[in-house]
Amino acid sequence: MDKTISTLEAAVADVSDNAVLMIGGFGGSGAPIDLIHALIDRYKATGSPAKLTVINNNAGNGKIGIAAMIDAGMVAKMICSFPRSSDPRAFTDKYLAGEIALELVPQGTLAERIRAAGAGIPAFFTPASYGTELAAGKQVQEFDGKPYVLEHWLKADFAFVKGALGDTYGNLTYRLAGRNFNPLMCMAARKTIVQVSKIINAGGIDPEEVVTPGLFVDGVVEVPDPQQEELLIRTGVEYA
Amino acid sequence: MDKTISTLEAAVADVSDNAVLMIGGFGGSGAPIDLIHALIDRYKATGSPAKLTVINNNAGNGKIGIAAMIDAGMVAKMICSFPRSSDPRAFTDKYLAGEIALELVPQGTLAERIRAAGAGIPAFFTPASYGTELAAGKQVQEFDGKPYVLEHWLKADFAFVKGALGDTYGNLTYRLAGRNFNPLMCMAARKTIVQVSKIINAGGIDPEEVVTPGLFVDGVVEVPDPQQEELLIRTGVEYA
Amino acid sequence: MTWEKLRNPQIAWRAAQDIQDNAYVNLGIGIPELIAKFQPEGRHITYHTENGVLGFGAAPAEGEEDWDLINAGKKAITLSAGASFFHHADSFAMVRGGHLDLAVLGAYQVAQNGDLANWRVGSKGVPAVGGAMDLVHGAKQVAVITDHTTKDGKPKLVEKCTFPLTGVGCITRVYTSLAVVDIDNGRFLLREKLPKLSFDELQSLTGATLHINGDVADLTVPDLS
Amino acid sequence: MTWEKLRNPQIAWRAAQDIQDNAYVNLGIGIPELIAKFQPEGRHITYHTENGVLGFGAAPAEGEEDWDLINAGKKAITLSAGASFFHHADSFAMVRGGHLDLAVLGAYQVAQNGDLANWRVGSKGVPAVGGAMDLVHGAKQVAVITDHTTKDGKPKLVEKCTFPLTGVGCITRVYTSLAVVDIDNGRFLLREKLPKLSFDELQSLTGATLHINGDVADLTVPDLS
Repeated sequence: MDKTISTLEAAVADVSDNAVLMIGGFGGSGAPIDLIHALIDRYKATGSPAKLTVINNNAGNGKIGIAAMIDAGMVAKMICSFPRSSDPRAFTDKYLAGEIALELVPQGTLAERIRAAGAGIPAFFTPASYGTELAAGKQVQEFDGKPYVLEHWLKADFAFVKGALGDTYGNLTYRLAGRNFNPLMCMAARKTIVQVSKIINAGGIDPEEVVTPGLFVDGVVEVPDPQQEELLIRTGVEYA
Repeated sequence: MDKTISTLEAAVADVSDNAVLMIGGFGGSGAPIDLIHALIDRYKATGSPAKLTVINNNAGNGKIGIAAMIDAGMVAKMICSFPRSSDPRAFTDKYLAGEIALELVPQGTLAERIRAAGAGIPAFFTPASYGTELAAGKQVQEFDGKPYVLEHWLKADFAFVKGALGDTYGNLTYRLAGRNFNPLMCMAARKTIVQVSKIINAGGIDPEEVVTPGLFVDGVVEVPDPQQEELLIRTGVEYA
Repeated sequence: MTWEKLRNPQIAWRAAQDIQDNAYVNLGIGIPELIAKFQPEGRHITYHTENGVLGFGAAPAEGEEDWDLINAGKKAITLSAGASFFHHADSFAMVRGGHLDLAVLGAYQVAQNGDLANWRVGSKGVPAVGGAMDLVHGAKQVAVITDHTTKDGKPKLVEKCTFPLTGVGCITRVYTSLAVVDIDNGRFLLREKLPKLSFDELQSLTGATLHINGDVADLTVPDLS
Repeated sequence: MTWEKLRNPQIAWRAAQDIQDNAYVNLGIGIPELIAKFQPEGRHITYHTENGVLGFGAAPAEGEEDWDLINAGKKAITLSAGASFFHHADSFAMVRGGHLDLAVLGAYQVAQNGDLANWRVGSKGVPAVGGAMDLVHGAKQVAVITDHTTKDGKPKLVEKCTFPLTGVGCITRVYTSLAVVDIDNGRFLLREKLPKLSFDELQSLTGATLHINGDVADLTVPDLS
């Protein structure tokens, strides 16, 4: 069993039009920029994949990464908690023009809905958003005298994830706070593609230190010197 | 901040009559036998704590650990998935005599209910037990055309946990498959007491390798050479 | 009778032939565990045990056991390269979340609609369920491995389970000591039977109608004695 | 007027005095973040950020940033001894599960029943909620730090929020530029006010009745300029 994919191009080849695509990271921390840019390359060359629904905590920053996907016109809908950033123009423009849809989800609910999808839990109750407009139309139930809102699992067709070390079976570690949504998204997508800084042989990661077990991962591609969103923005890089 | 407790006796001193007590481990793997035996010592000396509700995957084995608690008469109720073992006599005798109550919970539901308690999720839907007698009286709802059973969080007053390394802030690692229910129970109890083989200074565990962050832990006690349930049973030890 | 029913290792051998290369598999306690011994050469199969290990191998040599490293049956195991540890909630996320390709369980009864009864035979004694009610949901395929009849000759493949259910409509394939049977739209579909056993004889040992769709192959396995 | 309202660092200083030794605390993006700078000496406080870090310290020196190591405000941070990393679901388990002693947020409006509005002021623009709706539930205490009035002098402490709610009945204490106010059984209870500010003047700047139960202490803070 070897889940290695040799090129970024091959890694993103399966993402189809209208797909629901989870993208890991929180801001630039743990964001799989290289996979995103490879997908943009494919779109520019072929016009596909288009009309994507993208799930991420944010909605892009500057002119790279998810913002560049939006600028390129690949994204029909964002599901996120915080579509703001130091430079949110790409999303903001399209949103205010009515050209992109938004499902706004409280951050903890977003995380738990993704985990629920991975864990086979179709729905759960949370106190978050009770009594607010984000709970409009949702089932409410009391437990121990307190009201809670029913939230449903959030599944995806594909997940793009950024890890640190990966082995050939897809076992993963992460770097610092780059963990964030990545391990959850690995669980929740039909097909999970991971860029890691280094691929090693199975057995190379101490079983106690594996954060994401390989059965949640479908493909790993080595990107030895990955792009960092924050640094790209600070150096004025534009990918769109 | 130093969560170190210097003796097993002090570590178990707060557990009160009628308390709900989670005990980590799966069979003998990751079972905090030394904390359990210290609690039995206290009960034998003082008659307290009595009438405990104990949550564990199993219901004891042989004449040590949870089985010895049951034999000593400290346990009013077990909440578990599998009250069988190579020598389940302690529980079986009391159960058939009507002297101990049992709430039987499917293993995955037990784990998820404990996690839910730790995560502030009062209830969730699971496919497990649908259509069986263990779902009797429970709320059922369909999602995507499939029926699911509503299960509630399972909280405890105290948790006894076995870790490998612990630091003074309560950060923990575990040993091999000894992880099992332990990290979940740390989250779900009002007060979590952990026996570890070694306590080191805060900062001694790589932040990437912490399995249980210290905020889930109230006290750590060092037991350099912990008892192993399976070995005690194989050598015929009786603690009752 | 001129046929001899398969022994447990032989049923396990047959089940093992169907496990695909690169599969993630959970084998229930008892007879299902035997399946790992007959994993066909050249296939890489990763075994999951619900107490939080992915990628384990055979039992260690006697005296080499580490009792923190056990499987769901509380037996000592060894690790394979690329193994990982995780807690129980993550472990059952793997089970419930559809991440396993196959789970194989034992059975008291399997009904033609896929219902399984395998956790208790009546209301006496101490009930114990373990992970069975979770394992029957979520794995891409849930199979049963069992003797075709009870010790006193009663059918275990039935129209409707009379023992308490473990799960509803969850089983898709049954490997027995006499046959391989799929569950297809609420009926038993016979795929393979012992060559010397007649269809009528097999039907007489089965508690519900056996349907046939196309060929019934010979169920042939090595002697393994 | 002879009084001068507190500047943001001064409000943050006041809030910092109330954080107990050994507390686990989440500080919201913006003004709440300032609180960490005024942590009283001798107290050990562990800071949580919802993107998956427990135990972080000040910002690194410029040029020393590692952009995989940031807080919820996307600012670079450093680690304290005994830190840990975890994924977002575990991070919000800490939040929602009652494991934090205190969360401090900013506010557009706080109502006397503890309702908070802090995520949008109307239906225009791009809405963004982040972790606020989770943070207001679960922490043992949820406090607000805010100017007492809006820039154009309208009260932020009100009978009923007119902006969209973040959470219902979730706030227990408010630190403002003029006062410290508890929320107690559906009413504002004044604990401290600027010494030179009269009660009547404070009341006129507040959108709901300020109640008093016992003494009102002087709100005095260092100059910090």
